[in-house]
Amino acid sequence: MNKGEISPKNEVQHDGQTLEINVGPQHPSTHGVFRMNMVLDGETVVSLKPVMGYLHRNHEQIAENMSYAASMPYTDRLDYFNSMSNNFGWSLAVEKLAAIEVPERAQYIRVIMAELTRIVNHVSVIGFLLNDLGAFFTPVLYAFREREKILDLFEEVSGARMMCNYFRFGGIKYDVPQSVLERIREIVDKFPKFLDEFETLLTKNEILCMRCQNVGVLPAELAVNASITGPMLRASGVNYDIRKVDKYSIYDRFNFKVPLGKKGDVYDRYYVRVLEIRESLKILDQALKEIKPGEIMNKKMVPFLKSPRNFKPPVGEAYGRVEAPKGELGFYVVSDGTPQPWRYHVRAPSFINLTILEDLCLGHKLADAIVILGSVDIVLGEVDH
Amino acid sequence: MMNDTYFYKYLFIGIFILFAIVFAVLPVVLAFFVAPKKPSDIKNASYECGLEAEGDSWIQFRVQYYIFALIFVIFDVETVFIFPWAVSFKGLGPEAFAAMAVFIGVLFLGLAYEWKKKTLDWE
Amino acid sequence: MAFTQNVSAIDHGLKNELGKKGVVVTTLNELYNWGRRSSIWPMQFGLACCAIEMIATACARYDIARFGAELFRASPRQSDLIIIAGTVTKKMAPQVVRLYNQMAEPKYCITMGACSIAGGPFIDGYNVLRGIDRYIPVDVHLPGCPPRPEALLFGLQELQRKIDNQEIENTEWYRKGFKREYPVPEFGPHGLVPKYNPEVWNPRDVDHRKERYGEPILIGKKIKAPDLDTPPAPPKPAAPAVPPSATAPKPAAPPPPPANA
Amino acid sequence: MKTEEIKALIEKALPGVKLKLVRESLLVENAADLPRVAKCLKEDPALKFDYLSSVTGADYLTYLESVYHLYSMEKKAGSIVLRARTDRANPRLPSLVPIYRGAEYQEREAYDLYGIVYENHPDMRRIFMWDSFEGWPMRKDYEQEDSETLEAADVEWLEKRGVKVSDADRAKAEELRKTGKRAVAQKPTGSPEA
Repeated sequence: MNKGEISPKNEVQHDGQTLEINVGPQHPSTHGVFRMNMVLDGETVVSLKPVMGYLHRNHEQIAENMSYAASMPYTDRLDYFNSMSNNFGWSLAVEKLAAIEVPERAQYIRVIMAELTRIVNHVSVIGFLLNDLGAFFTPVLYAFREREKILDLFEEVSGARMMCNYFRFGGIKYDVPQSVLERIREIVDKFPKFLDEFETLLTKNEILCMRCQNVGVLPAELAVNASITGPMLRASGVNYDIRKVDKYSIYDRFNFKVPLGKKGDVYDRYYVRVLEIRESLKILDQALKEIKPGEIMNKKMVPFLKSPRNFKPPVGEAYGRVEAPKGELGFYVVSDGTPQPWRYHVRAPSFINLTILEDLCLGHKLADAIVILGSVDIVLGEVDH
Repeated sequence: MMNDTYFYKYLFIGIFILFAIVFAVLPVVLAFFVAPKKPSDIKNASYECGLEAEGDSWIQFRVQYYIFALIFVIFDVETVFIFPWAVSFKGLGPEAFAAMAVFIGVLFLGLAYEWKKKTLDWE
Repeated sequence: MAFTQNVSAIDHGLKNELGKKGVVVTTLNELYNWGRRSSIWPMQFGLACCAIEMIATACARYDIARFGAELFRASPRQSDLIIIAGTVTKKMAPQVVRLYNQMAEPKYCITMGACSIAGGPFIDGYNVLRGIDRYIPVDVHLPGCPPRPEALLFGLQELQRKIDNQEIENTEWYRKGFKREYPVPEFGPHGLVPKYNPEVWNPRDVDHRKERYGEPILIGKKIKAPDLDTPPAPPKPAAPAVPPSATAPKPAAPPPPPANA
Repeated sequence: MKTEEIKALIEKALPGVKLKLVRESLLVENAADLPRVAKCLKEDPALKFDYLSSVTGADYLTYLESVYHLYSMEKKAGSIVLRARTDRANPRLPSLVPIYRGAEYQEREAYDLYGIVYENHPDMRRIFMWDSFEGWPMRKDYEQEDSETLEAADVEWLEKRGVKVSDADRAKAEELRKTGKRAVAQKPTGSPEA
């Protein structure tokens, strides 16, 4: 029974004996506790079975036994690189379920925070991709230097560096003072200089081009059929960005391009992420110009801030999705009128982007398989939710 | 008669080599006596990313690894011979150059043969 | 690792006095501990969100290199400290215990973050181990979710203080018959077998969590399923803040079938 | 495209299919023709729902349900939600992997957490829990183990490895084994003393 008529598994012929190894849960370049059960012939990957579940922390079971607002801090720990985007997804889903409007200023602040996390995520991913390519930790030092600046902003705005728990249903928790907006403006102005420095080091780099071009090519129709989303999909040339398709929140007010790749190999994924940072900077620029003072919380939802347990949305179901830096992050929630949701499901982008990891790695060398996994950009808190 | 300081120079080298050997071997020997030894069967099991290693690692590898190593050794030894000639190149006359040219030519034939037989490209 | 207070055999005042004169007086103990405390090599082993804070600590701004611990060794054979950064799930616990066993003596363990100390926010999960100290001895507990990089540096200093106070005579790894091996748990039908290692950890007699928070939040409260089939009644024009659940009262749901195996 | 129009279009294309409208989603009455409906949604020139966003298992006490969210990447068109229901005792649903490769891991997750077996799925195994795990943990009546009390199996395992077990624990484990019950962390759903 093949895996779908798009790509029957191409058997790699091999003469010597094959070696079965576990690139296992504790490994410097599996980005967390992810295990690949590889069969190698010499150095060529013959078969690759991902094994997950080492960080399955039962987020859905816990969320089904807690009130809606109580699982907001749990969404921070889903994809722990960008907590604001996870909050965005969960608040969108519940606002769709209970038909709650969000005031203007809160929408702008939400977009600003989501785009800042996209920058943090893409910069860190490029750093870790280079880490897998052998440039041990130097690009990560550059990337984390920029990440620290943005984390200081998150800390000042929401109180925590990584786990912001900042969004509420119908708005956001704290207002952003003007001084912080100035500092965001500063960072947005200075970031392109850092990005140029990063690019001159990397984009034309001989080793990066040799090791990443034509490696792990993902054809467009396999990507669509395997529900791949995010930069991986756009690197294969499919123009699908939920900010442009759903136009959720106020993304239709900003004009920004959706960068597309041509071949869908590791180099395209790297370069699409670099271009996406530039687009995010453009969105931030426009948002900072257009933001006006106003209230940040929907009047009807303020009483529920103090007592989240008597927030009882009407019986029904809703599916809110958002363009998280790793792909389409969706929250499917069914409510039965009680303070706890009846069913809470997370559509985790990096979990589904791993479906075709074996197709990408077959026939490549072991070192390339590690680089391909780095380009898929997985975070285990979200893969195992 | 060589003056007797001629051999002193070798004395320095001798002491230096001796010190190098001692400096390298001493920590290993010290560790053998001082380091704590607490063997246990879980500790002695082979490490494979935290899992129990199943399947043995003594497998027949592809022959290409061996051929590549062989080719490397041949041309490495060749360069060993070329070095003294290259160092004293000026002092030797044209006949030394001719002799070395023959030597390098023969080995070049070997390289051309391997190139044509495609043993060099790594599938 | 037993914690033994090691008051230096040399009088402190005398040491300072001689120090001013340029004479360094020390004991073999201090020398031995000084060497080991300033070069603790942690194992490159991150589980979840705390691992990202650990990487941030190893990066330029918080710089763990100032404490001699910046060389993260990938394999347990070359590391003397395992920082368990993140949620230890029941599926991952055997690997963590095997890694701890495979480390060379003398070895230390820091549990970073509320999850590895005692389950953290995910304590009620069916696949979450309530703390790794059920299977291996832990030297420094580092609370926080995730603990800030400075907190990790403080935890490292705390461990260094602990190493300072060790004595060569009665440290464990030099004693003759001392068994330093912790059995690796196995996968059982509903969780790990054994649930904890009685030699290393025993449950408290009083469950403070029940006292403070009452019944844990686990499954077992919902008896009636939402009825999505009947279309929702149109919301009344002057709908209050949240329209009350408008479905017609349904007859009580049939008693659910017996619990599965 | 409103859900009613899509429903009409499918019923025109596949006469034998019975569809029911459940709150803007289409319930496929007879689960067997779920693949046919999905293939029709995917290939129909007017619809072209070629992107399966998410597959979700759900437990409604009297039945298990599998919810599919479909989008069209070509036409950038909004979502259509398919539902398929199966009983709890022997939950079986046709797998959508031959049509949408993206459903592979999500169906394995629904199998692992709810026990819904998807027929002709290429690799029907648990994805999160270990293979020797019994029971379906996300069902509403799953009995979670109480990880504070040692059971007979634990005590015997420990003794085999020479770990001393206090006799209080051993007595408790023995008494638990006599009653044949498991150390359960909380009461299952719907049990009388819930």
